[in-house]
Amino acid sequence: MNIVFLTLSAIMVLGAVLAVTLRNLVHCLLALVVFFLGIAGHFFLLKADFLGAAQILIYIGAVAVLILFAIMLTRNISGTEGGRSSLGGAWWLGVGLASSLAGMMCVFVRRSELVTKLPYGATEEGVVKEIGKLLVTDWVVPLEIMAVLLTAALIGAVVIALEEEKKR
Amino acid sequence: MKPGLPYLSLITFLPLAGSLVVLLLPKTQERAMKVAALGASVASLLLTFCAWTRFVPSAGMMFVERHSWITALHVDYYVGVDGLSIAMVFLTALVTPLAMLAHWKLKDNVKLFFFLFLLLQTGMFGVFTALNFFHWFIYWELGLIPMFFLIKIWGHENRTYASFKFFIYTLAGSIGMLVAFGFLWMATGTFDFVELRSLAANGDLAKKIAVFVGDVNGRFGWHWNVTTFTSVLFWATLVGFAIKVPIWPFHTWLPDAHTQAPTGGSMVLAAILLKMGVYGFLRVVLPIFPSQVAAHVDILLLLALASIVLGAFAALAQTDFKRLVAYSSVNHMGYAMLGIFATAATAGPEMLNEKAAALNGAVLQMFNHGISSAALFFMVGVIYDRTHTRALAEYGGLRKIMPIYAGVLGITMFSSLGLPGLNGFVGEFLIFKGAFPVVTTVTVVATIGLVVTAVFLLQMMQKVCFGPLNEKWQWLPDMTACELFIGAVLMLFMFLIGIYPAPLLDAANDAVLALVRLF
Amino acid sequence: MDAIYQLIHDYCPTMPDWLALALAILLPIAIVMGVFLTVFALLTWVERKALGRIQNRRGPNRVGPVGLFQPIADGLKLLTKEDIVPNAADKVVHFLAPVLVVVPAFMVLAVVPVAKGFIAVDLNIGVLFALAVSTASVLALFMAGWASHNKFSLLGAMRGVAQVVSYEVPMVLAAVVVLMASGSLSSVSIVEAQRGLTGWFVCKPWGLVGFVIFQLCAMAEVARTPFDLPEAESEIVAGYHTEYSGFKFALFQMGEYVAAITMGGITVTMFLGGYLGPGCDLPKFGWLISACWFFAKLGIIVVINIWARGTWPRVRVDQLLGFAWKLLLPLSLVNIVAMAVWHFAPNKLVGWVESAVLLAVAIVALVKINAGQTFEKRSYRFTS
Amino acid sequence: MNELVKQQWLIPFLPLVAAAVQSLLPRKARKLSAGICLTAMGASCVLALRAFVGTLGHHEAERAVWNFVWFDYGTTRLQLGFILDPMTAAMALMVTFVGFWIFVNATGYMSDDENFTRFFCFLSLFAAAMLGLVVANNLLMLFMCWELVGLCSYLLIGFWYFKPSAATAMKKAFITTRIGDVGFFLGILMLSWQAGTLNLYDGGNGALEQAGKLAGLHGWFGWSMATTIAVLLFIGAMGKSAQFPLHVWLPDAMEGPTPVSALIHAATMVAAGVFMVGRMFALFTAGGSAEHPTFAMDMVLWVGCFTALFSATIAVGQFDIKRALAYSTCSQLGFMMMALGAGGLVPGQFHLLTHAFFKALLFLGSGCVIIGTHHEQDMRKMGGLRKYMPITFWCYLIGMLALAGVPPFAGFFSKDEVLLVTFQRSKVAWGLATFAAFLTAFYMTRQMFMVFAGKWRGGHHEPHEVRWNMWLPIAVLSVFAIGLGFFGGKYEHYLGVHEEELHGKSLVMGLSVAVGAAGILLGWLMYGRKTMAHAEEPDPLEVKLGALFTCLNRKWYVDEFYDATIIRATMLLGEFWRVFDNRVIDGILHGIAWTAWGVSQVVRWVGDEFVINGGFDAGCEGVRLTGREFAKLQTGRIQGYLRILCLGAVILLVIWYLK
Amino acid sequence: MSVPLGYYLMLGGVLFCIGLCGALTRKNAIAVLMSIEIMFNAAILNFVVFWYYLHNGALTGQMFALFAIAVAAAESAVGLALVISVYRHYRSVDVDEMKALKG
Repeated sequence: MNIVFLTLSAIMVLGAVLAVTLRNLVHCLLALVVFFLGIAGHFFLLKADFLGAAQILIYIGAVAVLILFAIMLTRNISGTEGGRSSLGGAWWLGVGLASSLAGMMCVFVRRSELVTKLPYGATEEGVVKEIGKLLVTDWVVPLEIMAVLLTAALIGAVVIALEEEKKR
Repeated sequence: MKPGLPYLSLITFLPLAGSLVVLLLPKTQERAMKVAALGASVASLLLTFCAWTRFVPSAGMMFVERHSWITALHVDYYVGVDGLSIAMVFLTALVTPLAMLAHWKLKDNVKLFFFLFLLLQTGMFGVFTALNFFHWFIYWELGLIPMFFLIKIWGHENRTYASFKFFIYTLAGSIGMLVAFGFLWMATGTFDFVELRSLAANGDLAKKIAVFVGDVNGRFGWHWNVTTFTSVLFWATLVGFAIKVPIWPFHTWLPDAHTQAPTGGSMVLAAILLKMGVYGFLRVVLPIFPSQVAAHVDILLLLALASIVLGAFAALAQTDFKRLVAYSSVNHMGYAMLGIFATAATAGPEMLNEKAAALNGAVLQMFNHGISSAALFFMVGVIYDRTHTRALAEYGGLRKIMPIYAGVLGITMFSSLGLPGLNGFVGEFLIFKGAFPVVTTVTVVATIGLVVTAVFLLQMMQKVCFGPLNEKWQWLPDMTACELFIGAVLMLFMFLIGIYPAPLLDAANDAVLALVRLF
Repeated sequence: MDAIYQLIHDYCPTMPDWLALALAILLPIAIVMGVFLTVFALLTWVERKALGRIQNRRGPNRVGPVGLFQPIADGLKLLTKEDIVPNAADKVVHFLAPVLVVVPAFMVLAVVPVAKGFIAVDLNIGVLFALAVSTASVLALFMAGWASHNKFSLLGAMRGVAQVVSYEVPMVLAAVVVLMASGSLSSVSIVEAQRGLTGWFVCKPWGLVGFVIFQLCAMAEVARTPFDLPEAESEIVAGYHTEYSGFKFALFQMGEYVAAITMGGITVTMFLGGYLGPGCDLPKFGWLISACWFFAKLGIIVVINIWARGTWPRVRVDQLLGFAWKLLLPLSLVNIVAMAVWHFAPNKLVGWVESAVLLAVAIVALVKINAGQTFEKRSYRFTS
Repeated sequence: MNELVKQQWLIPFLPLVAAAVQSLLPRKARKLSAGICLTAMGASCVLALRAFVGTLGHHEAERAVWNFVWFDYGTTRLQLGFILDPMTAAMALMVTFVGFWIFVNATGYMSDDENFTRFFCFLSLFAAAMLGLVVANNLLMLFMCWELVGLCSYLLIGFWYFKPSAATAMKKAFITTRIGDVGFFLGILMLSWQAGTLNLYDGGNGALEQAGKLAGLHGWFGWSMATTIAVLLFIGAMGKSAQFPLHVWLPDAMEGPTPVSALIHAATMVAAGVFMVGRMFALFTAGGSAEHPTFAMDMVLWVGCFTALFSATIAVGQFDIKRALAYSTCSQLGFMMMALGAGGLVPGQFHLLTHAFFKALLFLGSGCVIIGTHHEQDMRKMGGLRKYMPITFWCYLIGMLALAGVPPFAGFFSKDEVLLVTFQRSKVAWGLATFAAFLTAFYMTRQMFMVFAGKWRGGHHEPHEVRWNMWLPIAVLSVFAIGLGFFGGKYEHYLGVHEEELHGKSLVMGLSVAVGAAGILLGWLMYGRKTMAHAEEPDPLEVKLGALFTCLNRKWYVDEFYDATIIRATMLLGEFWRVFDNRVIDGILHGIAWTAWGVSQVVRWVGDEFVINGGFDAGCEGVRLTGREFAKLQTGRIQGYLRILCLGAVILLVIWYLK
Repeated sequence: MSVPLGYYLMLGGVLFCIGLCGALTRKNAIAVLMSIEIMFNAAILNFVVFWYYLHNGALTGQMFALFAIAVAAAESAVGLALVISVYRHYRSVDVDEMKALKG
């Protein structure tokens, strides 16, 4: 089974790296979409299929489109945008920091006793029904707050983007 | 009015409410302000009258209200009135509205003036009704601050000097008192006058102080002995009140404060603020430190004597009208103090009636002096408003152009002189009757004061009203209706108490007897 | 997939596990692909025949007996055509766009229960998976439009994205009603929930409204008939696939039509009771009869689409979006409320009457509110 | 008798009410005011008569007392009370009767004065006070009325307040009497302390009834308690009845209108002192007997005798008609006191009564003279008034003869009694007294001749006779001046004091007549034979005596002596204490204030300047600089912040790892 | 099915660092936002991983992930809106130019 895991992770990492390094933003976006698919795949692997579907629906369906819109609205003026601009030292600093952080994380994970832990038995069916019930009973407050948050974000985004229109 | 009505709190805080109303009124409505202020204090006068009619002398503390306030310090809002203070409450309620009325024609910043006046009245009511040192001291200071501003803002030439001297002098005294009561609290754990009195009566107070001093010595390794400690407490409290009374060496603030204070201010200052000092002796010093008072009685008598005789002589040599009247106040207060110290002069019950007479006389003297000094200062104020000078030399023969004024001034002068038939005599007679058997020599010397008082008052009368008319004052108008009303009210009380002082004395008698039995 | 895996093991236990697993995965995919591609080809033929019939002409009848082989002919034609790629185009994105159009379409088929027991993957979040994947097609549209670096294609892509995004929301909400009724996300259990004579959801008041909304959204999703603005020939040539030719164009066409079929399949499973029909429970041939029922209902949906394509005029962009946001969305919300009312009503009849009344009132109110907007007269700026 | 005593309070009350009403009347209600005053006085006179008749009936001295409670203090109560006994009745009758006629005269005398109503108000107030004093059974009430009488004399002396001399006179009168009153007050205190009550007669335990007990106790200076109290009370009497040391105010009191002088400084007020001593006679004599009398009695005797002689000498040298009469009153009072001191209660009181009548007569006469001569008071500017004012002359003559002690007149009987009693007591005093009697006769005749004989030495307009309301009273009084003498004997019986037979009666009587005649003869010799020609002419006596005469005229320089000593001393004391207050006590206060201010300056300069400001400012500067440095970090570039963030995270992880 | 937990955690960590590196180095604001999205997803992956391995029955892990996704979506929406409005103002989305809040 870890073959599937390995391939999926490889695809994901590749997608992430490309998303970060590609010069053409649209290509970065595609790499990002691949990365999102990879994450969704992992969710399915981990038997969290509701989450996987949600991930696809939200990220690929909405966020990717959003980013696309953003690129479209800002891209045609700035021309071809260099992925790795000649930031010089600053660029190396970034990469250096990130890699050192990654290395340290791996070392810690390895040293912590969780590493060899194996998953529990198969999860029973009806996880979605369970989630639904939980959402409405224990987690009803976060749900309501999330509703408020999303509405606020919606209105906020519209107002911010729109505002410029009127001004001009 | 159902009996449960909290009379004293109402009386005390009605002026405060009035002052707030005055504050809220718009600046232009000066007339409304005056009416509001007067209304508040007259209302409290009516309440005082109701309280007086319900007052049962033999019942000890009346109208008692006790609510726990700061439980940590065993401090509670404890208010009550007995024979000693009912007269004073009535005096405050009577004189303050009259003092306000004296300023009916006030023009500059009326709002502040009446606000301060009502605040002052609250302070005064508080002092006479409070029975717990804590909020008594608050009222004591509350009585001080408005007076300072009254002198400072509406005073005459060098008012700054006078107001500062008055304020800091009295404050210094009261700080001594505060410290003393602090120690008392530490020793006994209570601020309550009545409790302290009962402790002192059955000797526990001394024991507790001894215990307290013992463990203080133990803890800090000092070695105070108990008697000096208690006498230090006693002297601190005594000086605090002595300054306020004022007794002879501490009296120099009074003439300055009076000469510079506005008419209403000096009326209230003379009539009531001085009595707070004497009342302090009656309520605090005598009951709580009976043994100390008895021990130091001869020095105290000497001081009282000094106030009488030296006060009178100093008055003799005054050229300023108000300073003269101020010194006369020192003199009269001297009599009251003589009466009080006489009670402490001999222990034991055989002189009971004499001591009771002296103390009754003192209480009566406080009330009478309140009335007559208020009237006298008002009279001075009346001329000062017209002539703007207080030098006696410049006056003369006012009787020709101001007959009514001369008449009222005459009656007031004779009342403060102690002419029988007027209120002054009854008080002085009782004091002398009581003090004579107890401290004969001091009383005989004090009679000199009687003569000298007559001399300087008549001298004043002669310089002001009799003799040739000073042509500068040709046009002086006589007393207006409002001024005459104030004079008439005060004169009414002078005649009333002069002829029939029973109601006042009956009220005070039981409390006085209780106090006298302490010695 | 597990069932097949068991099947394989029973018949040929000797086969190694991984091979069995691979087979279990590949076999259903092959079957599904095969079945639905033939249905696709059939669909193009039927559409052209029906359109001809509507427009009072014969439609393709030269190739094969009644023009049956016309689709094959088209396919061959497109395969052999030259694949032109504009030089300013973004090569990678241009190439990927058609792929991304087809992939979601087929992925959705995985969860459609063709017949009793015949379902590619019985995910217990089946419907959600289908909806999620269908949103992915948006991306493809846009990439196609953007990659061809052509004003018209970009404009078409923009319209397409706006349309798909704004119709997605009412569609999902309409589906919610079905999920509430069936209590589960897996398509098989939804179908099972519609057993009984009048069990089909479409027979319920809220079911009917939900079916209408879902159907309209599906058409918009696939950009057909009244909502085919993205490749409105008269205005913007061919929309986002103007710059495509040859096999990529074929893929686009395949993607669209397969999407139409899959949307029809989902509508059937959710509202028309999937493979349920009078004879579907027979032991031996039950699955065959259920398959027939399924494909019959699918046919009806497809015919409706073609019919709508033939008769309805094209809708303007602002009317399109207004219709979605201002009418369908509120209606679907009210529908959910009606379903709740129906569900908690004391007995069937009361529940029926109440939800029906509620929905009727809602429809009338919404139509009245939007009266002003819906099909008002068009104003020309430049001509008088 | 007992119900009569219950109406006793009415006698003083009526004039009091009249005074109250009059004080409210406006200035121009002259007639009404006079009317009220006179009716009130008349009514109380009738009441006094009724009371007098009431007391006549009983043969031995009957006494009725009515006490009421004034107020309670301590466990006891303070009482006041009224008394009705022969002495009170007689005195009250005399005061009201004489007062009434003086009021009648006053209406004429004050007719042209604009403060007419206020004058009569004061008069009725005075009457009320005097009567209150007379009927009081309680020493406190007596003292209160005593002071009120002093007040009224103050107001009436200073009636013409615009005259500076009147202003000082009124003040002087009040203060001198006040000094006396202090003694009286101390006496009252002592009595109330020792006797427990101030009621004179209270059914057995009144103050006077305890005189015997008091005599037994020890008082001050070795005297018995009764004596000390008596001495103190006598000091009060000295002040009020103008005895030697405190007599200075009486002559100056002449500044007031003449009816006032007549009423107050002749008949009633000055007599109050004598009356009080008479009232308290039991106290004075307690502890001693005729042979060795108590110190108090001796004191009274010698003070009285000396005053009589002393003021008689001064009277001789006076030019002002009223001052002469004033000094004669002084000496007559001296006689009364001497009589009382000698143990003769009855002679003293009887002389008091008779003296009241003829001295009032003389004063009113002088009032008529003054009005007649248009307010001329200096005898040198008068003369020859016999022609112009016959009625006044005859009445004045009767008054003079009575005073001089010529036999048929009242004066002779009463003075004779006095001399007789003094004779019993001590020959020296008797001798001095007879010489004083001689001087009395002399100065009265001097006055008669200077005023009525010779020719008018006054200014241009002639004197005129006064109206009826002026001369009628003196006529009536002159009748009594004659008639009253004969009641001498009965008065003794009336008072119920039985004197034992006195020896040497005929010697004393003869000598007194002789002395009176000699005085008149000498007066005639000096002034009658050759009356003065014009005002400026020196007084014949002055020619004779020279320096001694001026000394007499200037009242033996007693006033100047007092001014120089006592008054200056008090003023100096006052000045000393005023300066003491300003300089010493305020000095101390200012000193404290300055030191406090100084300390605060030092603390401010040292403490704040260096320690706090310096250190604090430096600290602030440092903080500000470091602040500027850190600000540079904030580049605004988000990524910069992110980098720092990660750097921090990495470092933390390293640390966590290494630990 | 027996992939040990450690692998997933390392995977999450690596992805997170890639996102971080992107955020640090990219000049374009939208690129930065994308890399932030990557970091978000790495975190959410961890949630699910922890839930899967340690869940003993409770679905909290999934719930957390669900809510995290929602928040991430909201965040990106607002972020992009901001970028657009900033773009209108600056005419460029270069992160370095947005220095208005310089200290």
